[in-house]
Amino acid sequence: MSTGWSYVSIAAISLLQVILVMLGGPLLLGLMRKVRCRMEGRVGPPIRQPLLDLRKLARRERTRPEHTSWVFPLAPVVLVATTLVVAAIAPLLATDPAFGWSADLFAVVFLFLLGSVSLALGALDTGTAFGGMGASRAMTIGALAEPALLVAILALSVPAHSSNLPTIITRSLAHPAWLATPQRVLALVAFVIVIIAESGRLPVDNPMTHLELTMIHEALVLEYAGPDLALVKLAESMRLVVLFTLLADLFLPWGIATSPGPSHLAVALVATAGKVAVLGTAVAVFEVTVAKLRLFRVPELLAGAFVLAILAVLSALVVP
Amino acid sequence: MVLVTILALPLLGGAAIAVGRGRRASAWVAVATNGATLVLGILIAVRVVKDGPISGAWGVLRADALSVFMVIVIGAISLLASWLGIRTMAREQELENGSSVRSSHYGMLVQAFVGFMLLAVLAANVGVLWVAVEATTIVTAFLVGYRRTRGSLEASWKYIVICSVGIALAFLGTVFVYLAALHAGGHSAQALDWTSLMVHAHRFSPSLMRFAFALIVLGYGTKVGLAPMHSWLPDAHSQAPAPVSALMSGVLLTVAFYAILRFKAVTDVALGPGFARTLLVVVALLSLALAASLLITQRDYKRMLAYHSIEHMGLIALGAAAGIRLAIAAVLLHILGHGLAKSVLFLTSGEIMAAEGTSQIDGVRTLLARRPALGGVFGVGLVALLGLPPFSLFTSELVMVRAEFEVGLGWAAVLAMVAMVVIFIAVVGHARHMLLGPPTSSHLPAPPPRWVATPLIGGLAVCGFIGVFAWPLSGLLEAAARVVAS
Amino acid sequence: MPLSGFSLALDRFGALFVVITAVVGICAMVFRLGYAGHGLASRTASCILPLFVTTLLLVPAASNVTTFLFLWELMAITSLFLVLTDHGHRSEVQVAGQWYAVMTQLGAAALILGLVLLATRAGSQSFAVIALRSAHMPEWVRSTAFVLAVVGFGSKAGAVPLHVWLPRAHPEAPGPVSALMSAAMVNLGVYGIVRVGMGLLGGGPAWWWLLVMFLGAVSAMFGSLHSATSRDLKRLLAYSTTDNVGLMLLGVGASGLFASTGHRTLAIVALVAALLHVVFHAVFKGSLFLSASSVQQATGSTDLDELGGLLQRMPVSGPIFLVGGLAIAALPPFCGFVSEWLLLQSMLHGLPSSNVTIAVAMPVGVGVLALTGGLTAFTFAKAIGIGLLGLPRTERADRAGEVRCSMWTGAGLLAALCLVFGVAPSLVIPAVVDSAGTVMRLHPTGALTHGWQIGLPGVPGMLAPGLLALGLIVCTGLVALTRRLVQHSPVRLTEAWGCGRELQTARMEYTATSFGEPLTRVFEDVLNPSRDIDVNHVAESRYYTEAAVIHTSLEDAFERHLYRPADRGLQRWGAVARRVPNGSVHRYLAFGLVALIIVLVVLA
Amino acid sequence: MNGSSYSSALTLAAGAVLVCAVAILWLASIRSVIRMVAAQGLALGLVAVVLGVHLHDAGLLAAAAVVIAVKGVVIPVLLGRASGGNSGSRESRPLVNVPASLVASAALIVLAFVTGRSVARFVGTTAGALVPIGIATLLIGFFVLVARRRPTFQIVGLLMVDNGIALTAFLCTAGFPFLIELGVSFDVLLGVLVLMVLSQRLRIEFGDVDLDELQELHD
Repeated sequence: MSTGWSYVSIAAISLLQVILVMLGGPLLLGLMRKVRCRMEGRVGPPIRQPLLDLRKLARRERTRPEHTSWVFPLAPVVLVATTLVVAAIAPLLATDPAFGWSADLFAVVFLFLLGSVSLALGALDTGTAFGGMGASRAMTIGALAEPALLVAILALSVPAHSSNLPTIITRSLAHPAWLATPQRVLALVAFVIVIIAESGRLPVDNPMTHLELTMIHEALVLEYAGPDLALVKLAESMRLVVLFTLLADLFLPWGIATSPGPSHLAVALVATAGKVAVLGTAVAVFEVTVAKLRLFRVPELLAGAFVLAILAVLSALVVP
Repeated sequence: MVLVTILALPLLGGAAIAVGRGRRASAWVAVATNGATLVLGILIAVRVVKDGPISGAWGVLRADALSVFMVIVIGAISLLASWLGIRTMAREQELENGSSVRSSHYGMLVQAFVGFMLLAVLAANVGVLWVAVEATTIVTAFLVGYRRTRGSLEASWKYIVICSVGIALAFLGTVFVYLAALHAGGHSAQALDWTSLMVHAHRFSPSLMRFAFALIVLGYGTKVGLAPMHSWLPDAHSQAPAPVSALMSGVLLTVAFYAILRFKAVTDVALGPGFARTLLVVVALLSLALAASLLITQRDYKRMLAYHSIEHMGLIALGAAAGIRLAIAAVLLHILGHGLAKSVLFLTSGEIMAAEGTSQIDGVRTLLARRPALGGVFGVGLVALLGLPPFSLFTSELVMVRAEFEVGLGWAAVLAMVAMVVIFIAVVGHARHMLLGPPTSSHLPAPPPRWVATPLIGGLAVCGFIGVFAWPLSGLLEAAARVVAS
Repeated sequence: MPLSGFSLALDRFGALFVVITAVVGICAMVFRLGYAGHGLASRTASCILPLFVTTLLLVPAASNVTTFLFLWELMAITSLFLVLTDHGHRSEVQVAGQWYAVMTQLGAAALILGLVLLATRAGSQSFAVIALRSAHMPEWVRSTAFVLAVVGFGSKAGAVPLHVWLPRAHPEAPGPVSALMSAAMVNLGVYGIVRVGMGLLGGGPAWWWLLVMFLGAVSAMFGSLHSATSRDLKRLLAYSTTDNVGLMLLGVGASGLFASTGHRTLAIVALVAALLHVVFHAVFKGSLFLSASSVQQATGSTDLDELGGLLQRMPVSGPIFLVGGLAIAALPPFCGFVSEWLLLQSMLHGLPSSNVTIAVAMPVGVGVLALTGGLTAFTFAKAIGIGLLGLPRTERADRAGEVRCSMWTGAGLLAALCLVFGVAPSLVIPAVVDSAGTVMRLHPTGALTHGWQIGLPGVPGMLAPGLLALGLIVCTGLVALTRRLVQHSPVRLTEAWGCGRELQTARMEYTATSFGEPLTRVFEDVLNPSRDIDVNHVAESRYYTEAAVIHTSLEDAFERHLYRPADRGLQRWGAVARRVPNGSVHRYLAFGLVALIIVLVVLA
Repeated sequence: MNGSSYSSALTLAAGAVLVCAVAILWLASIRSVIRMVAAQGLALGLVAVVLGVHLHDAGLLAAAAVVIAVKGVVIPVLLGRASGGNSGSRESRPLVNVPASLVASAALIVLAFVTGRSVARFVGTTAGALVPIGIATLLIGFFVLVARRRPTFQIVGLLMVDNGIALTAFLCTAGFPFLIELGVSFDVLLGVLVLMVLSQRLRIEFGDVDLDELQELHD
C-alpha cells in the first residue's frame, strides 16, 4: 500500500471526516425529503432544513421524565459518540492503512450495535409503554439484521482475505474485475436491505409516522426533547450518511483518496458526495413507491437478505 | 488353632446371650466377640499375607488370603449388625412385654448364622463348605420368619424352599466335581480339598466339569441372588428384621459367591476361562437387566435395597467373569464396599421403619428435614451404593469396567453401564421423594441415640476411606486375587 | 487409590482453567461472606462448598483416567448437594436436582466408557502414555472414544440436547454456587473436549469437528433464543450459558477442522478465540450471576416482571449487572467483543482455503455467531431495561436497597475485569496462546498481540480495543460537554407522555414477556409457546369483559419431545416388568426348573 | 454276590426310586404320598446297601443306615404327624393336573437319560449306567415343587430332589466321605423339620392354605 501518511495527516483526515459527516448527515436527510416532496408534487422544505431544526432543538430546554435514571440522559450521548468513532476510523474519504488499527467492518458493526442498545436502554428507562414497544421492536429488527450484515461483510472480505476496510477497498481498486462478480451484486442487495432496516427507512419503518402502532424508531425517542432530541436526530442522520458512504466505497470505490494531499482529498470529497447524493435520491424515490411492511413481515425481508448473503459467500468461493 | 478360635468366638457370643437371657449386657458381649472376630481376622490377614496360608483343626479348616478377606468382611458386618441388633432385641422385648425369651433366641440365631458363615469361608473342603452354606439357610429361615406375621412366614417359606432346591443343585454339582476328582486320581479323603482340587484340576474331565460348574452357578447362584433363582431375595430381605437383612445382603450373598469364585478357579484350570466366563456373563447381565426393570416402579424401600443387591451381585459376577487378577481384586473390594454400605443402609432403613411405621416409599416423605441424622445416612449410603466417589464402590466398579475391556468383554460392560444408568435414574427418583422437601411439622422428633448413629456413620466412613486410600487393603487384595486368578 | 494410582500433573493448558476457577472462586467466596442464602448457611453446605471448589481446581490437573473420573464424579456429587441446599423451601429444587443428577450421570457413564476404552487400548491409564499411543489405535476406537467424550463432556458443558439441567439447576442453586457452576464448572466440559480431542487423540478426521461445530451451533442458537424469551433472570442467564458454550464449541470445532485440513495457524487462532471466550465468559457470567443473586436477595425475586427501577435503588450492583450485560452482548469496550471478534476473524480467514467442508461450515458459523450476537444484545437490553430501569413493578422491588459491600465487591471485581480485559486483552492473550499451543502441540507462528493491537499472524486483520475504548470515552466526554455548553438552563422533570392518560404507573410498563413477544412470534416453530387466555365477562353482556388474563409459557422442546417420552417409556416398561414376579412360589421355582432344563439341554 | 445279581439288584432298587417318584406324581392323597416318600427313602437306602456290600465299604453301609433311618423312617413319620390334623386332605386341584404331569414326567425322564448318558459313559461302571435315574428323580421332584399346591407336597418334592441327588452321588461316586454324608443328611433333616414347623405355623395362623394363596409379597 502507499506510504507517506504522517500522523498529522491521519488526524487531520479523520477530523475532516467527522466534520463532513456531521454536516453531511442532515443535508442528506434534507435532500431525501426534498426529493420525496418533489415526487409527490410538493415544493418541500429547503435541503438545509434539518440543520435548522437541529439548531432550534439545541436551544430548547432539556426535559426528562421523572423516575428515569442516569441512563436516560446518557443514551443519546453514547449514540452520537459511537457514530463519531465510526466516522473517524472508517475510510470514507481516504484509504489510510494507518487507520488499520481498527477500521474493521466487524468493529463498525459492533459500534453501531452499542449505539442502538444504549438508545433502547434509554427508551426502556422512561418506563412508558411506547418506550418498551419501540425498544422491543428495534432490538428485534437489529438482532435479525445482524446475521445478514455480517455474512454480507464476509462475502465482501472473501476476495480481499480480510475484513479490514482499507484493505478491501484498495484491493478492489486494484482488481476492478471483482466489482462485477455475482457475489458482489448479491452482497450489495443484502447490504442495502440491511442498511434500510438498520437506519429505519421505509419499508421497514416510516421515519415520518407518529402513529403509535406502526412506529418503531419514533417510539424509542418519544421522550427526548431539546438538545437530547437534537443529538438523537443528528446521530441517525450521521449513521445514514456513514452507511451510504461505506456502501459507495465498497461497491464503487473510485475516487477515494489513496494517498494524502489536498488535491486527492478534494477529488475524493466531490466523488463521495456525488455518490452519496445519488444513493440518497435513489432511496428516496424507492421510498415514495413502496408502502410500509407489517412488522411481522420484516423478518421475512431480513431472512431473504441473509439467504442472499450466504449465496454471495458461496458464489464467492466457487467464482474466486 | 487360631482358626478354631475364630469359629469359637461367635458361639461364645451366642452362649453369652443364652446365659444372660438376651439382656443388654450379654448382647454387648456378643458385639464384643464379633469385634474380636474382625480384629483377629485382620491379624491373621497380616500373617497370611506375610507367610502363606495356614490350616488348622486336622486340616478341616484352612485360611488363605481369600478366606481371610472374607473373614474380615464377615467380622466387620456382623459387628455392625449385632450392634444395631441390640436395638432390635430391645424393641422385641417391648413387644413381648418384657419377656426376653424370643429376643435371646434371636441373638443366638444371629450368632449361629455368623458362625456358619465363618465356617463356610474357612472350610478347607468343598463338602464342609456346602454343609455350612445349607446350614446358614436353615438358621436364617427362622430369622426371616421371626416376626410371625403372614408376610414373614410367606417370605421364609419361599426362602427355604427355593434356597434348598438351589443348594441341592449345587450339591449335585459338587458330586460331579468329586467324581471328576476321583477319576483324576484324587484320594477320596482329600479329593474335595480346595488345594488338591486345584492341583488335579487340569486332569478333570471337561464334559463333567461343564455340568458341575453350570449346576454350581445355578445352585450357589440361588443363594447369591443371581437370576433366575433370585426371587426369594426381595421377599426375605424386606421381611427379615433389619440386622438380619443387613447380614444376609451384606455377607451371606457374597459368602455364597465366594464358593462360586473358588469353583471358577478350578473350572478355569480344567476348561480354560471361556466356559465359566460365558456362563457368568449371561447370569450377570440377566440379573442386571432384572434389577433395573424392577427398580423403576419400586414402591417399597426395603425391596428397593434388595433389588439393588441383585444389581451389585450381577456386577460382581461380571467382574468375576473377566477373571484376571485385577478384576478379582476389584470384585473383592466391591464385596467389602457393598457389604458395608448395604448393611448400613438396611440398618438405617430398619430405624426409619421403626420411626415411620411403614416400608412404603410413598409413606416416607421429607425425611431429611424431619430426621436429619437418619435421612442423611440413608442419602449418603445411597450415594455410596450408586457407585459415586469417594466411596470404594466407585473405584471397584471403575476397575471392573477396565478389566472387562481388557479381556474383550467391553460390550458387556457397556450393557452393564446402561442398566446402571437406568437404576441410577430410578433410585434417584425414589430417594428424592423420600428425602427431600420441607418439614411438615415444626417440632423435630428426637434423633437416634449416639450409640446407634456411631456404627452407621462409622460404616460409611470406612467405606469412604477404603475408596480413597489403598494401603490398608492393597496387599491383601493382591494376595487374595492371586488365590483364584492365575 | 486402591488398584489404581492417583496422579496429578498440571500443564499450561490445565493451568489456564485452574486460574479461571481460582479467580471466580475467590470472588464467589467474597460474595458468599455477605450472602444470606437459606441453604448455604447450614453447616454441611459450608463444608461442601470448599470441597466443590477444590475438586474444580483439581480436575484440570488430573493426569490419569482414574484420577480424572474420581475428581469428575466428586465434583458432580458435591455440586449436586449444593444445588439441593434449598430443597426445604422450594419444591422446584427437587426436580432440578433430579434432572441435574440424571443428566450428569448419563454424561459420566459415557465418559467412563470412552476414557476406559482409550486406557485399555493404550495399555496404561496415564494421559501422557495415551497421548503417545493414541495415534496407532484403530480408527473406530478413536472415533468411539471421541464421540463418547463429546457426549460426556457435553452434558457437563450444557450443550444441546444435554442442556436441560442447566435452566433448572441454576435458578434453584444458591447464588455463589450457580456462579461457580456457570463460570467455572461448565468450562471444564469444554476443557474435556479439547483435552481428549486434541490432547489425547491429537486431533482427528474432519467429521469429528464438524460434529462439535454442529453441536455448538445448535446450542448457541437454541440457548440464545430461549434466553431472549425467558423472563426469569437466572433462567435467562442459564440459557445464555448454553449459548456461550455453543460459541466456545464453535471455536473448538473450527480449530479442529483447520488442524485436520492442515491450517495450523488458523487452528491456533480459532482455539485461542474459543479459550479466550472461556476466560471472558467466566468473568462476565460470574459477575452477572453474582449481581443477579444480589438482586434476588434485595427483592426476593428473579422474575423480571417483578423487578424494575433497581439501577437507582442499587447504585452499585445495578451498574455491575449493566457492565456484565454489555460485556456478554459483545459490545465494545468490554471483553466479550474481543473474543467474538477473534472468533469471527478465524472463521473469516478459513474461507479462502479451497476445502469444501470448511467453505460450507464457516459462513454458517459466522451466521450463527451473528444471530446469537444479535439475540444476546436483545436479551440483555431486555434484562437490563426491564430489570434495572423504568419503574419498580412490585412493592418489594420499590423497597429494595443496596446489598452488603462484600457481595458487591465479589461481583464488582469480576465486572472490573470485564472492562480491563476489554481494553487491554493483551494481558491474557499470550497466556491463552501458550496453553492452546501446549494442548495442540503446535507452536504459533508469530504472536497475536502487538502492543495495543490484536492481529492475526500473516493477515491484515487488526484491532486495537484499547484505542477504540479511548476514542469512545473521549467522544462521549466531548459530546456531553457540548451539550452542557449549548444548554445552561437546568433539566426540567416532566410526566412521561402516553396518549394523555393522567398518571404513569408500573402497570403501563412493557413487561419482559411483551418485550420478547415479537421474537417469540418470529421463532414460533422452535419455541412452540403455549398461550391460554381466560376472559371473564361481566354478567350483563358478553361484549364487556371484567378481566382478561393471558398465560404464556415456553417449554424446552428437547424436554418435551425427547426426555419426557423416554421417561414415559421407562415407566411403562417398569410397569410391565413388575407383573412378572407375581409372588407365587411356584412361578419362582418354575424359573429355576426352566433354567435347569435349559442348562442340561445345552450341555448335553 | 456275583456281578449279575448285583447289577439286577442295583437296577431294581434304583428303578424303585424312580417308580416311587412317578407314583408320587400320580397320587393325590397326602397320606399315600407320604408312604411313597418312605418307600423311596427305603429304596435309596437299599441302593446304598447293595453298593456297600458289593464294594465292601463299611462307610457306605453306615451311610445306608443313616439314609434309611432319616429318609425312610424319621422324616415320613414326622411328615405324617405334621399333616396329622388333616392327613386325609388331598391335592384337590394341582396346578398341572395328573395326566399332564405324567406326560411331563415322561419328557423329563427322556431328558434325564439324554443328559445323563455322558456322565454314565464317563463313570463306566454298572452303577454309573444308572445315573440318569438319579437325575430323572431330581427333575421329577423339581416338577412336583412347581406343580403342586399343598405345603406337604412341596416338602415331598424337596425330598425327592434330595433323594435324586443322593442316588446320583451313590451311583457315581459310591457316596461321599462318611462325615460329609452325615452332614448332608443332617441338613436335609433339619431343612425338612423347618419346613414342617413353618407349615404348621401357616396352618395355625391362617388355617388350611394352598401355597399359591401366599402371594402377598410382590412388587
